[in-house]
Amino acid sequence: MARMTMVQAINDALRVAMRRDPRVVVMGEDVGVNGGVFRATDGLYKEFGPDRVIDTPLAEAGIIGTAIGMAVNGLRPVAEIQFDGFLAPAHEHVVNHLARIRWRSRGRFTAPVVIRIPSFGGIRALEHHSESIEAWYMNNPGLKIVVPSTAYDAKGLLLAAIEDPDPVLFLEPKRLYRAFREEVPEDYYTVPIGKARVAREGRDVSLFTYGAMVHVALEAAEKAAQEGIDVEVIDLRSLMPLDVEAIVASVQKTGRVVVLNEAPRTAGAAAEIIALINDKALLYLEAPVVRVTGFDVPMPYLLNEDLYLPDAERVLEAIREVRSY
Amino acid sequence: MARMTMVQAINDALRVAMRRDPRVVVMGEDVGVNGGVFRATDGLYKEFGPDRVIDTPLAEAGIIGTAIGMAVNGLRPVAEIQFDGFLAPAHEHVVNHLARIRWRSRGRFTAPVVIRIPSFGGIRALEHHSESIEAWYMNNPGLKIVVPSTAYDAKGLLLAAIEDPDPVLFLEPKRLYRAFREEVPEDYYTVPIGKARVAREGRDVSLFTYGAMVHVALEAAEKAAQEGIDVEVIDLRSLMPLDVEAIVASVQKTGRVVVLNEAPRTAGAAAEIIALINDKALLYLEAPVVRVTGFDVPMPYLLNEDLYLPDAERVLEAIREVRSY
Amino acid sequence: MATREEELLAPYLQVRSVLGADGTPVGPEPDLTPDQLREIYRWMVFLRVHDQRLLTLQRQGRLGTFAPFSGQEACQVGSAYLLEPKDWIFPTYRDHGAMMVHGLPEVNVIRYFMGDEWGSRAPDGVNVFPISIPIATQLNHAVGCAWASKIKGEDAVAVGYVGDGGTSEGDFHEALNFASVFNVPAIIFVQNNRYAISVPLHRQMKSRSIAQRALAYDIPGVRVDGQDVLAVLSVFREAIDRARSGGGPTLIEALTYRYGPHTTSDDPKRYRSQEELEEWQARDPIERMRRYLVAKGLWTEKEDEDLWNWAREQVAAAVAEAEAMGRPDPAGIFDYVYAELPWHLREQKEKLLAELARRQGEVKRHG
Amino acid sequence: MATREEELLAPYLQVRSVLGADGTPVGPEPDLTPDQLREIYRWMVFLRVHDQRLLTLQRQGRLGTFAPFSGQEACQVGSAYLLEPKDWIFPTYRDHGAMMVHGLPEVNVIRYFMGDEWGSRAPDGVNVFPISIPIATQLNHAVGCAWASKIKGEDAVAVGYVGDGGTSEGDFHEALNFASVFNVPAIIFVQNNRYAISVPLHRQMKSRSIAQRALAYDIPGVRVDGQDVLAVLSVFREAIDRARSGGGPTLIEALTYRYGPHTTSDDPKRYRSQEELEEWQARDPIERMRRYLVAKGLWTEKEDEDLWNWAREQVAAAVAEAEAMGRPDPAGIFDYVYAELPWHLREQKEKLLAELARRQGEVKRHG
Ligand SMILES: Cc1ncc(C[n+]2csc(CCOP(=O)(O)OP(=O)(O)O)c2C)c(N)n1
Ligand SMILES: Cc1ncc(C[n+]2csc(CCOP(=O)(O)OP(=O)(O)O)c2C)c(N)n1
Ligand SMILES: [Mg+2]
Ligand SMILES: [Mg+2]
Repeated sequence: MARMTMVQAINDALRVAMRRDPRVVVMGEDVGVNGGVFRATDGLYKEFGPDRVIDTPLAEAGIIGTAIGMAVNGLRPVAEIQFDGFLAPAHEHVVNHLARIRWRSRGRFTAPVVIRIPSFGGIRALEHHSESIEAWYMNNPGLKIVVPSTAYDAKGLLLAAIEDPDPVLFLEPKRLYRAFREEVPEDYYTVPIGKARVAREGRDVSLFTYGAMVHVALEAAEKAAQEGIDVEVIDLRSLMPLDVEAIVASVQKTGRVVVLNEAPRTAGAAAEIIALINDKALLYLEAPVVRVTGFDVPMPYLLNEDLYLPDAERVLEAIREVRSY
Repeated sequence: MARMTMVQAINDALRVAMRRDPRVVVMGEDVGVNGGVFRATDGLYKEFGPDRVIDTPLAEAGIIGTAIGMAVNGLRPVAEIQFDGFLAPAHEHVVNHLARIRWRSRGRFTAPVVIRIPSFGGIRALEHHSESIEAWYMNNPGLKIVVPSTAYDAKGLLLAAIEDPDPVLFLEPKRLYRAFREEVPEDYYTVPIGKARVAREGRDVSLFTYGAMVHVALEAAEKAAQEGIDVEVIDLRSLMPLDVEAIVASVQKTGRVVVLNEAPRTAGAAAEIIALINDKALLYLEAPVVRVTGFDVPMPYLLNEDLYLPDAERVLEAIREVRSY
Repeated sequence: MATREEELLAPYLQVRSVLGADGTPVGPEPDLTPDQLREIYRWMVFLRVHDQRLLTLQRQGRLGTFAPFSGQEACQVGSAYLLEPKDWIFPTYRDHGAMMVHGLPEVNVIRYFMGDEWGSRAPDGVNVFPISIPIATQLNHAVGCAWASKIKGEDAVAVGYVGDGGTSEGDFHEALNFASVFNVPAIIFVQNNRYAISVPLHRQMKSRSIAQRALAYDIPGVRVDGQDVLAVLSVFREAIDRARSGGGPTLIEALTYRYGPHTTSDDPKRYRSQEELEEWQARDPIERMRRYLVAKGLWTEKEDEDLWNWAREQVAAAVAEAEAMGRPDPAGIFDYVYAELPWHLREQKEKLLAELARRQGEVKRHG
Repeated sequence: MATREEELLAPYLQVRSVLGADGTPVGPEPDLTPDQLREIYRWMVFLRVHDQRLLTLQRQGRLGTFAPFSGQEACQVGSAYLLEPKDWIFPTYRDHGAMMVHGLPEVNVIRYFMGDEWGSRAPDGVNVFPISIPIATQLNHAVGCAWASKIKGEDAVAVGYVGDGGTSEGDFHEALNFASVFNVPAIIFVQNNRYAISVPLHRQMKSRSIAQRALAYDIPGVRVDGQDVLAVLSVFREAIDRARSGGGPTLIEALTYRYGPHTTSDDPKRYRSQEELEEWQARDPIERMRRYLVAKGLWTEKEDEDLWNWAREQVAAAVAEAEAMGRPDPAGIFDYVYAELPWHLREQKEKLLAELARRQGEVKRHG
């Protein structure tokens, strides 16, 4: 065990995976000599050389497109897209190919590519560096979508993603990269994709969330506890597939639900969770679900970023609302 | 008045708009000499010439990117993307620019581009020619999203889109292009964006849908009527913004809701409508909302297309379910 | 200045040929055995028959939208004939000729155009990637595939197919640039048939050739008569040798023409003339190769008749086989989305199968 | 053959210069008045001071992530100086120099990097498009804008800025191709500063120059010393004249270098050497222009001192103005999403404003 930040845990996962499986290659803009703009790939170039840690030209369609070709021909590419907003140029390869190669070829070809993306807001970056892009892909079958919220999970989920036979979008909450240190095993382990984690048990209100918002949720839950409200925080960890059992079990227990994420409100992941509760557990609800999300505006530049991002106060408001309904 | 198919009504709208406003230009692959692969731009090249009806190179990012530049510099481009699946290469321009130019420049620059796209399934086409792409954009503020279901609306909504100061994704259900003829006024008129249409009044069940599924819904409603169930069919017409008043009013009336669309199930427009009902009208519900959607699979090739697309039978099942709950 | 530049561009404008319009050699003939020459010819005839038959099937409502390649047989055969099984091809919707030459059974092609995903499933060991409908994307896949060969220390080559129109897509540029920077064993093969649906080449680009775009990447670019199978094959031999021996990528532009519509949804009369079509038909790749073989004493009229009959029988048998397969298993639309069915797809699959059973019941009750 | 190719490429490899490394003319001097020459120099000094000051502000936590352009002043000034107000520029995050030369107030730039969208709002009549962070996309916008001028029968020119790394994006290709096919009055200006963050040019492309990529589109491509403001200005004059008179687009590659980090989040020591930096600093564009002016008798040491002081005052005043503006109005994040607020944004805006009022109340109660 070692105490690691999340970005160190990710770096460690990549190293462990590359040592273990010669098919794993890391590719992307500035991932080699520079070790990635967040240093997620630091040291890998030195250890594994330019054939396995590849500084690519500045072309995201080229990165994801060639990664698909590599994966089809037996490699296990872990492609980094430098920031969330820059997956957009590769969107065609993601939705029209990556997600469909197994399906289209009835299993003859597969493209087990992992796309790692520093994602979401909270670091006061320039425009397009703070986006929530999961909704582009949740309605698009064939991809798995994973968002870790702890260093331990980041490593275990990334290793699970790399060994997964299907393509995985691995959205790393960049705001958490250096937010804390945790005990992380130095050897190989996986955290299963598709299983939520109970980040805090509680009886009164279920709070479903993921990524950096897990920590906001926990903060709000602590405050709520002081008001006598016992909040259960569920870290979804995987948005595709969603862990329906964990969601339903918690709704059955509490009957009151807050869904929290930082994407714009309309038609985001939060809407799907509400729809899922409608499908599977509506009768257990004792109040309408409350959505706490970003606003339906582009992520503001940094002076207004705080206005946009849900904070513990806003979440606490929602907890009170759903509790006192 | 003349009897027109939907594609004729669209063609007519373009002609009327171009005659009325010299800033309107039509551009895209095969829209000129060929009149568009569906003939939506037939005759325009002849009437308006190559400077206003532009056959572009085969490059969607180029089409949408240059349309943005044109719009910023005072034109009103109506860009055709040949099929739904081919907006993907232009995704970056849509989400990172088109949707944000007004916002980013605090109103100094605007990009009133209309993107017309023959959309959705039902014509037994090749892969990527039958996609539902609205979910890529509903979580992405700054765009309006319009889907007509009648020839009258197609013309009126398209004219409204062209005069709208904001960018509009205009998703044309290609399956309806020649499915019927209707009376359509030959002169200029608009149908407001953001207002739903009651396609059929009813007391027992509300059915929210859009596009080609409106006709499937109406067919199911007729069948339901024979079983004594009076279904209200609401044609949403605009997915962004949604007509919350029309949705809430109908839910208040019936208390029972089916949401129907042909996109994959998870995190599609249907989920947002359920979430909206949760937000605004949950207490009126007498049963969980039933979602009728496509499956969470890529749109199958043509021999399996019918398995995928909701039909009246499947919708009727849902009506019965929500009614007898 | 313009003339000097033209002179300098000449290598990218000159068109490599082996056969003249009448089939007599005008350039160095590739080193091929008589059996190979005959096999090449046989492939072209087979593809022509296949293509015409599928066009008819489509008109009869037995296929979905179909993209014919008649006129482009020399490109289809010349590009794939020399590949080894370990090599890969990444085709467009108009390259089912090359796909078959590289080992895809004809029945797959027919099932594909009937609308069955199974058609995209190459048999194990056949390195034929599924058709890519999104234009030019497959070039990046080809480059990635070739790159993987290189990284793994293998010498397999990958061919990416694209049309003249497809060269306008950003993917064309990104693929060529990656291929150039990483010096991968990829061949980018442009069938310049002068139209992207209705858009003629001069509206697609202002450059004088597609081959000259190689200059932007400092990689070899060649232009070849795409109606001359031996010429196509010759430039491919060079490109394959170069790729296999570590020499990196090649851009090949073949000048060709599709006789038929873009797809069965298209009406080419709206944008091109009958005369133009006839000019191209006068340089038919099959006829030229036939004359060449006859002149060489390698082919007789009788053999020719037999060949066309054989081809018709082959195609008829494949059509019968494809049609006998019936409808695809409905479960297939769920089973390959992921390696394992997640809960929501399991639910959806069960629901559909129950619905189908119920409906079939209904039908039975009615019948 | 290689020689012929070299000859073909030669015009695309030659670097146009006006000033030698020490500021003495080595090529034809552009036709400029002494006042213009001094103004050009003044701009470069102002930009250097601005840039260094903003870097410091960022280190002090008074700005967000900042992208400095020091070292590239000749490109910034030379590319924008000759433009008329009707002309347009489409900049990257490193072109706020050119943005100011073309009329954007410095206070906008500072507010932009402080993190206020208002900074992207050019004053009415100033045709400076907001900074495009997504690499190379703005080239298509520039081409579309230029194309609109042409369609409207106006003679405004549009300049699209991009870096060496940005030439690898598909947008670069699509923009150049559209510009070429529609012969629009656009200038694509590549500041080749040899790195895309950490990635050196030879990992970005294998071609010998960026200018040679013009060959793929049959448009003029020129290479210029980007540390020589008079050279940059000269090639721009030609390109602007060509564009304005209907002659179509030009691709310009300027060889330049950024002295500082990619952005304030970057550590250039990880990927480039101090020696390399110093080599480039020895050819500093400002110093070269100063020597030229002094040699021409147009400039004195005293004037120089005054200029640097003046620039410092200008920048200090702009910083003060920007900082006095306080936080942006929260309503702004809602009000410009659409021309009119739809119901859901009205609701969200009201909710936020109520929350802010309440929280401010809380704060007051605590205070
Ligand atoms: C990304 C994308 N955009 C548009 C289309 C629609 N489309 C299909 S084929 C075609 C023309 C292709 O022309 P070309 O590349 O010359 O190939 P050809 O059909 O002539 O073989 C177009 C526009 C598509 N399939 N993919
Ligand atoms: C589409 C896209 N991908 C990635 C990035 C992240 N990024 C910002 S600047 C940069 C390097 C740009 O290099 P270059 O084009 O040479 O311009 P320079 O910064 O040297 O001026 C990268 C990769 C981005 N902004 N946009
Ligand atoms: Mg073509
Ligand atoms: Mg650079």
